[in-house]
Amino acid sequence: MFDSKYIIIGLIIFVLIVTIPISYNLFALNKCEVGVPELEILPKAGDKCVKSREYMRPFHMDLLNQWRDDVVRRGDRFTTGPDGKLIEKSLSNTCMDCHSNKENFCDRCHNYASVSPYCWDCHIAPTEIRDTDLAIHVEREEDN
Amino acid sequence: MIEKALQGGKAYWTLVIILLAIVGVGTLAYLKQFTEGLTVTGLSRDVSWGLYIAQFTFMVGVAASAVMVVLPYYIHNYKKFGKITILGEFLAIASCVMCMTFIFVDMGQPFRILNVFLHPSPNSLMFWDTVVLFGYLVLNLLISWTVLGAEKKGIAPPKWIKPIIIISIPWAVSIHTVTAFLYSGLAARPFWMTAVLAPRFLASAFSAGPALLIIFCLILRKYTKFDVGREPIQKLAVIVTYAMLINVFLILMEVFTAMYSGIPEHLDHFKYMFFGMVDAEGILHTNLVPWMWLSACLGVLSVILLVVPKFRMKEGLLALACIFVFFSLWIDKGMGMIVAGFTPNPSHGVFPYTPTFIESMITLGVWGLGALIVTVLYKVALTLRKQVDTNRYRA
Amino acid sequence: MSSEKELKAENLLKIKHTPTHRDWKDPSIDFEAKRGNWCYSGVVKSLKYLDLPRPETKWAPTDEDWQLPENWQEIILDGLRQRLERFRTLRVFMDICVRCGACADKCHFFIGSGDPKNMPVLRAELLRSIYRKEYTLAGKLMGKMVGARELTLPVLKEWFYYFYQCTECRRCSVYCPYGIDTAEITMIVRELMAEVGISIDWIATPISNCFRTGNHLGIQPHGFVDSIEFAADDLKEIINMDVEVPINKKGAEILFITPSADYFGEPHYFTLLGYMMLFKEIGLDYTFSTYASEGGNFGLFHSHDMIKRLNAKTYAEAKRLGVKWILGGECGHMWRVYHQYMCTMQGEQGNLEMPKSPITGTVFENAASTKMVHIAEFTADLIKNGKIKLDPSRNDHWTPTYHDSCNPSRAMGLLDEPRYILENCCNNFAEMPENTIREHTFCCGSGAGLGTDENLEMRLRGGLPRGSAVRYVRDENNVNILLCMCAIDKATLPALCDFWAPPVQVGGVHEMVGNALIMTGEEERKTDLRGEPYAAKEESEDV
Amino acid sequence: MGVDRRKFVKFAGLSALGLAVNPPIKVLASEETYESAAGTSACSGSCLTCRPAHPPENATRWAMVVDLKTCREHPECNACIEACHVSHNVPDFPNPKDEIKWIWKEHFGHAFHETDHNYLSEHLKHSNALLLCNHCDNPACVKVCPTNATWKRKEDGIVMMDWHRCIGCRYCIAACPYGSRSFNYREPKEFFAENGRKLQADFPTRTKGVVEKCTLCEERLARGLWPSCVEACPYNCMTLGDLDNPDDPIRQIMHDKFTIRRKPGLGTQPQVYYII
Amino acid sequence: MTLWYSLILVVILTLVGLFGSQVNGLQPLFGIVLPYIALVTFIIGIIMKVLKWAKSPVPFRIPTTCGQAKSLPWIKNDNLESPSNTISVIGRMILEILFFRSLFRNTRMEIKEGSKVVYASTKFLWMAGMAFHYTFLVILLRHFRFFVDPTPQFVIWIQNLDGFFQVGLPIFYLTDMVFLAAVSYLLLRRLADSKIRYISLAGDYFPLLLLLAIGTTGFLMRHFTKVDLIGVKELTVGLLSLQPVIPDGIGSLFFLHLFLVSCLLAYFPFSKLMHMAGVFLSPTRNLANNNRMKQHVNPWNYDVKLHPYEEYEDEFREVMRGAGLPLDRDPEEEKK
Repeated sequence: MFDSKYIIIGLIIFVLIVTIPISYNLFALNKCEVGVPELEILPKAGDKCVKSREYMRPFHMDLLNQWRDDVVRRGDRFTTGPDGKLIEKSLSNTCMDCHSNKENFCDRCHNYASVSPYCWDCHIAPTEIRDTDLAIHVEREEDN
Repeated sequence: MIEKALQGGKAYWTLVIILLAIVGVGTLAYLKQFTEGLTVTGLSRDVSWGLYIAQFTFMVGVAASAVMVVLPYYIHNYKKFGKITILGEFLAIASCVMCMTFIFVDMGQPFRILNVFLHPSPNSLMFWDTVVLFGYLVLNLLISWTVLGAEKKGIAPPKWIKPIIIISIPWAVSIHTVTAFLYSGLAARPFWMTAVLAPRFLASAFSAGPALLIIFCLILRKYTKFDVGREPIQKLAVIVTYAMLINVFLILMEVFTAMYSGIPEHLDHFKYMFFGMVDAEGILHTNLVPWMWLSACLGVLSVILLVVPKFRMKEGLLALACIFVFFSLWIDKGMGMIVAGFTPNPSHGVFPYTPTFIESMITLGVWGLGALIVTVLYKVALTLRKQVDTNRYRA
Repeated sequence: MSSEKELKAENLLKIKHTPTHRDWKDPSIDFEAKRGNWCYSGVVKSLKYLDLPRPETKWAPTDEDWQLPENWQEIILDGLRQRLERFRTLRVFMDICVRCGACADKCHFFIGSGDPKNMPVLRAELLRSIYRKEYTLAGKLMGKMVGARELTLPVLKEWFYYFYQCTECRRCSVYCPYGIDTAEITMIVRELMAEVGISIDWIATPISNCFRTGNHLGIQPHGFVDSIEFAADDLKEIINMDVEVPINKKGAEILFITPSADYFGEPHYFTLLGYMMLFKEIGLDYTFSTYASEGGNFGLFHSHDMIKRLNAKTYAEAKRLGVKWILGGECGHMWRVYHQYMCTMQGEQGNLEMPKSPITGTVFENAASTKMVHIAEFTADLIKNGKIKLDPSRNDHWTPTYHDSCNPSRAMGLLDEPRYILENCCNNFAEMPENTIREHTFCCGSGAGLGTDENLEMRLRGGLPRGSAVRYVRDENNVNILLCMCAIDKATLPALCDFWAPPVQVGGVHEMVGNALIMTGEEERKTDLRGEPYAAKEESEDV
Repeated sequence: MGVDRRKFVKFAGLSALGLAVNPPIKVLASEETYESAAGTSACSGSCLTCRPAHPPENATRWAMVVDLKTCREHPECNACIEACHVSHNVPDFPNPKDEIKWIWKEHFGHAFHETDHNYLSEHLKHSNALLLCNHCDNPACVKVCPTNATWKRKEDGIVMMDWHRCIGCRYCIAACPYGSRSFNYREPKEFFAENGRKLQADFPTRTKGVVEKCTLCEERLARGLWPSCVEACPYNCMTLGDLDNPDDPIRQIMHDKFTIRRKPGLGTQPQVYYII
Repeated sequence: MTLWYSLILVVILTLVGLFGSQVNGLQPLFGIVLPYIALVTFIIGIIMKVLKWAKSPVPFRIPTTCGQAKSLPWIKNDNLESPSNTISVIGRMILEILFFRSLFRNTRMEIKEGSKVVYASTKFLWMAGMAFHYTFLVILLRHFRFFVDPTPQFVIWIQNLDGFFQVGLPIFYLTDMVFLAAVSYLLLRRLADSKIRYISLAGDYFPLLLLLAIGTTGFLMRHFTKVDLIGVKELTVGLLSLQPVIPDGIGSLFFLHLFLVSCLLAYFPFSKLMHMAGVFLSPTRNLANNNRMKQHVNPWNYDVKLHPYEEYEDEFREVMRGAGLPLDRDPEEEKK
């Protein structure tokens, strides 16, 4: 073999770069348990949700987007839930009513999958409410 | 051809690095604005457009002024403008980019800027302004690059470019007209609500732009071997003269209408500009006064220098006149025009506006970007020209 | 050969650069119809003298049967395997081409002929297809689908046709994102063909001449002496001075080697006169050699072995004569060998010294290992140090442009020295368009052993880009002479210029030096080295 | 809309969403309100007792009448402004240039500039006018918006805003002759956090870099609630109604009283009418 | 024809990936076994190929010089185009590898006005090449959010920058657009330019089509058909921490995407994609142009038949004497 010095160093660098994900996962200091984040068991659990879990997992953002346009641009505020009851199309008022813990519900998955929705730039999460039903001190948290 | 911009001497690279540094400073300042919001500017609820939009307005004029060299060269076949035309087109490209950047930094939600195209609103003149400005940039890029490319190859430009050049001429007029419409259609702002605004914009553009071009030509002659010749500069000087005269004439029209009618809603803005105004607390605000008088004086001086042929023929004095024209109009359009439209506000409140340091740095950064683009493009043009010319001249 | 009638510019200019629908993997070529595009096969005498295989076989490209040895495929494939092991270039270039096509319109032969297989990428594919069949799994399994081909006689004939339509100019390599060098591939394929006895006469005979007599033209020692003396006589008539030229002089400080065409060919000859004047003026202690009377090395166009066989003479002669270092004249491929091959092939030369100009004292550190300096470097150094006086107005009747020869520009990087010399020797120098000079320079279309008459059509086609550039400066700047530093250029460009850009003449850089050189104690000269009267001395108007 | 409203009335009974009503202010002021309302001449339907519990359904042209006469009798009262700004999470930035206001008081002479003169009646001269978005019939802001982030609702004439779409170009601010629009020069949530002000959970804040203004509490109207300001005013100075409906109480008021509008000459057709 | 071969192959692979992963019990094959095989093939394949290249020496120093060489001290050496030392070579290689310097030089030849050969500046291939390679890199880095847990900060920065313009939800990434556009351009260019179409092989279309398929499935997954991201991440992190699992309910599109990526990885070492490694090893670019300065050694240099001066003089002695040339050995002198 010729120019072995350069070529072997080059190949080692190549292998190291390609296997970064593996070594990161195996040796990273802040190694986490492998597996899905556990989602909060809802206090008001039930089958009241507007859509099924299978639909919601991948498509909830589409639904919220749709709701947003319905409400803001078309003034179309209500829909019917699976049990035939009237549901207001509202993230803060409807979804977060059941899924009241943003950290344990939204953030866990979003953080795991590194998704940073900008909903919370404006909308107020129930976790921002403390002590009183109506209003709270909002602590500036990383909204992204 | 752009590779020519990557080969240059020490002076060139020094200039490029200085300009990059300026752009860098502007970028840092913008990052601050980006994280903290437009509160870092001097803008307020009452004066909601300021330096950025004013500079944008001024630069649209500079961009449009390219037509003053394109038209004689391509349509009237005035061959003496051969060397200057490409400089004018490149100046237009840089100005267009500056305009877009000024708009961008003025946005409260820059990430949503594509909404202009995703949710187009043909009622809005801002939508049309975006469209014509973008179109003008594309037209100029296409024309200058094609013509220069053909010249580099030593062949005639392709035939399809001719109609595009012809389109670009009314297009240039349209960008500044639409920009004027941006303001002149607003019932809320009597200062802008004048039919003469678009013509005035064009007149000031056709004097400020070519004045800048003359300054560039003189600088290029001094520091590079590129000489456009005396005659085209004089021709441009005549254009500057007439455009400036028309501009002064139109301003006087405005002053007359406001003064003679005496309608406070029209008059107050002129008062604020030239004499200052008292706010609710009784404090006199004269932010614009020195600037506007300076602008007026420079304007008058420049007219004297330009109108008398003996002065105009002397290139030193011509350069001075051009600098006067440019600064006079820059103050007029780039400071007075927009801010005075907002002061006093529709409720006749006086809330003066002064650009902040951050705002000025961002503005400087955008100017730096424009200067960088001009430098790089002129470098390309000059290098290619030199290659074509040295052959021609040495034989 | 094509008839005179066909070789008209308007006929040659009917070029279509859009390939026909025929798949490139079809190798068939109608040699009869393509006369004027290929070269004749090597003659017995030359092949025999060089101990090349199959010397007695008389075959012509138009023959159906090329009388190859029975195991010719085996020989070639063995040879290919061996070379894959010897040349990383070959190995890498076979594997990494992405067929982006950047090289396609960079080849002068493609520009001039429109023959798609003259695109460098396809020229390489001609070999790569065989490589795929033999050395890649996909090629073995899927064959034509992945661009693999069997090595058949038509393929070999195709090789012969197209690899003798490559002048190894390396222009494609400049644009290739991976630096794939078609010259390298051409050299290997020509070697492989030589192993089964396929060579062309225009290469084999000069090699054999050079091996025997020391120069390509086959000039024997006394002929060499005669021609140098003849040149000295000529020079006396022009400058009215005696010029003494040492030959085979032991103990001289410098051995001077230049292509043999300089002694005989025109316009090379005027360059030789230029050297002789220059050396006399500065009083250089140098010598010519009859044994190493050739700078050029046609071995480069044949095989690595041949390069070495011919090149060995340079150092051997330097050692025998006891010189300190070697000075090389104007030539193209000669310098590719001296610059890129000689020192590696022949090893370090302990007996030679670090080249140092005896006139200016400049040490040529860039030649520290080979101990061989280019005449342009040497002369530029003289001018820079003010050791010679030049009167550029003596070249005012010339408006020169400069043609970078492929090898000094793309294999050596010798670009500014000749320009520096010319700017000091001429007032009217003008450059050709930038995409045709320096590293972008176009080949004369006749290099790499293709400068013969039987393939004149292809030469003229290949010369189109260069001819077009010359015509451009002729029309724009009134250029009337094309200067170059390559013996092959000087031999072939006159025909090219006559065809594409008449009446532009061809000359050498040192011809201009000779014209402009003010010699100590000189008398007024009436004419330049060509016998052309000088331009009127009065202030001529600048055009 | 109508269908929604009916849906909502049923819905509101079922859900706990009635909390959106802002009770404290109302409770404090209720008695006084009753008296002062009774103090005015013939009841025009704009008093608490006469005002129906819910705004009319299927309104096609909302309009507001502001009774400045009554309003200026209580210069210290800012109940409407507070109610509005609390329920919409409008921050009160200290620096006036960052100011955001949906409904505010302005000197009468400024608000009605064209009617100002040196000998204006004393009580007008030193009074303030209550200003808010005029929800013009021919809104200048809508015309200029390059992204349709603000638009006039065909159903009921409200000039609406989509804060998800606004790019913050502030063209609408330049175009509005009434100064009704504010721009978020700063991040509002940061302000709330820094100042310890309470956030209303069922209404979003805005993000920095968007324009905002009064939306006539369209979110409340949809739920069958009067706008915060209307509801909060202890003196019933504000009356909201459907101008297209001849039976709507607002028509009666308009019929009975002389009303003026701000800058009528500009042709924007503002839909806030003032009794002076 | 070659295009059709490649297209059919990609379609077959797509069908295999789409339906194969739905067959009961085959999910571990598509989700675990094939990806591991592909990754190992990729790494080992590249190493083997490079070692094979390395086994051949570089006998001669043959850099292509694209600028003035280092010669006299007062002549400016273009050290990036004609490097004379290692540092300059590294500079040249950086320009070549990171900025595609040689391709940047590209021109387009045209014959105009009868016989004028002219050269148009053409940067489209360079631009598309740069756009393709760099967006591919960014997309790969963005995928780290699926590869490792927790997601490194730099990935989040890249995401934020890439999704700067908030269009769509999930936000459209600029690089996705540019990537698909660049690959499409490279493919269309092969079809539209008759010269390039002529030289194109199945091996040229196949990777482009495969990349297009990979990009499209990724894009579809993000914006249209959607998959369960949590499941996806569970699977990929499992793979890359060597504890593979197959969670339930991941959409089949993901398995297709993964399968196509595996195909690309496995195909890589046996294809022209090896230019990734080859660009480092090209002797016309990675050698210094210091041929006359420094000795370069050819490891297999062997002796050849020469024609030494002695033989030469023997052959030409008479004529040399006749011409008055000095002789090394003169038998007549010796006789005397």
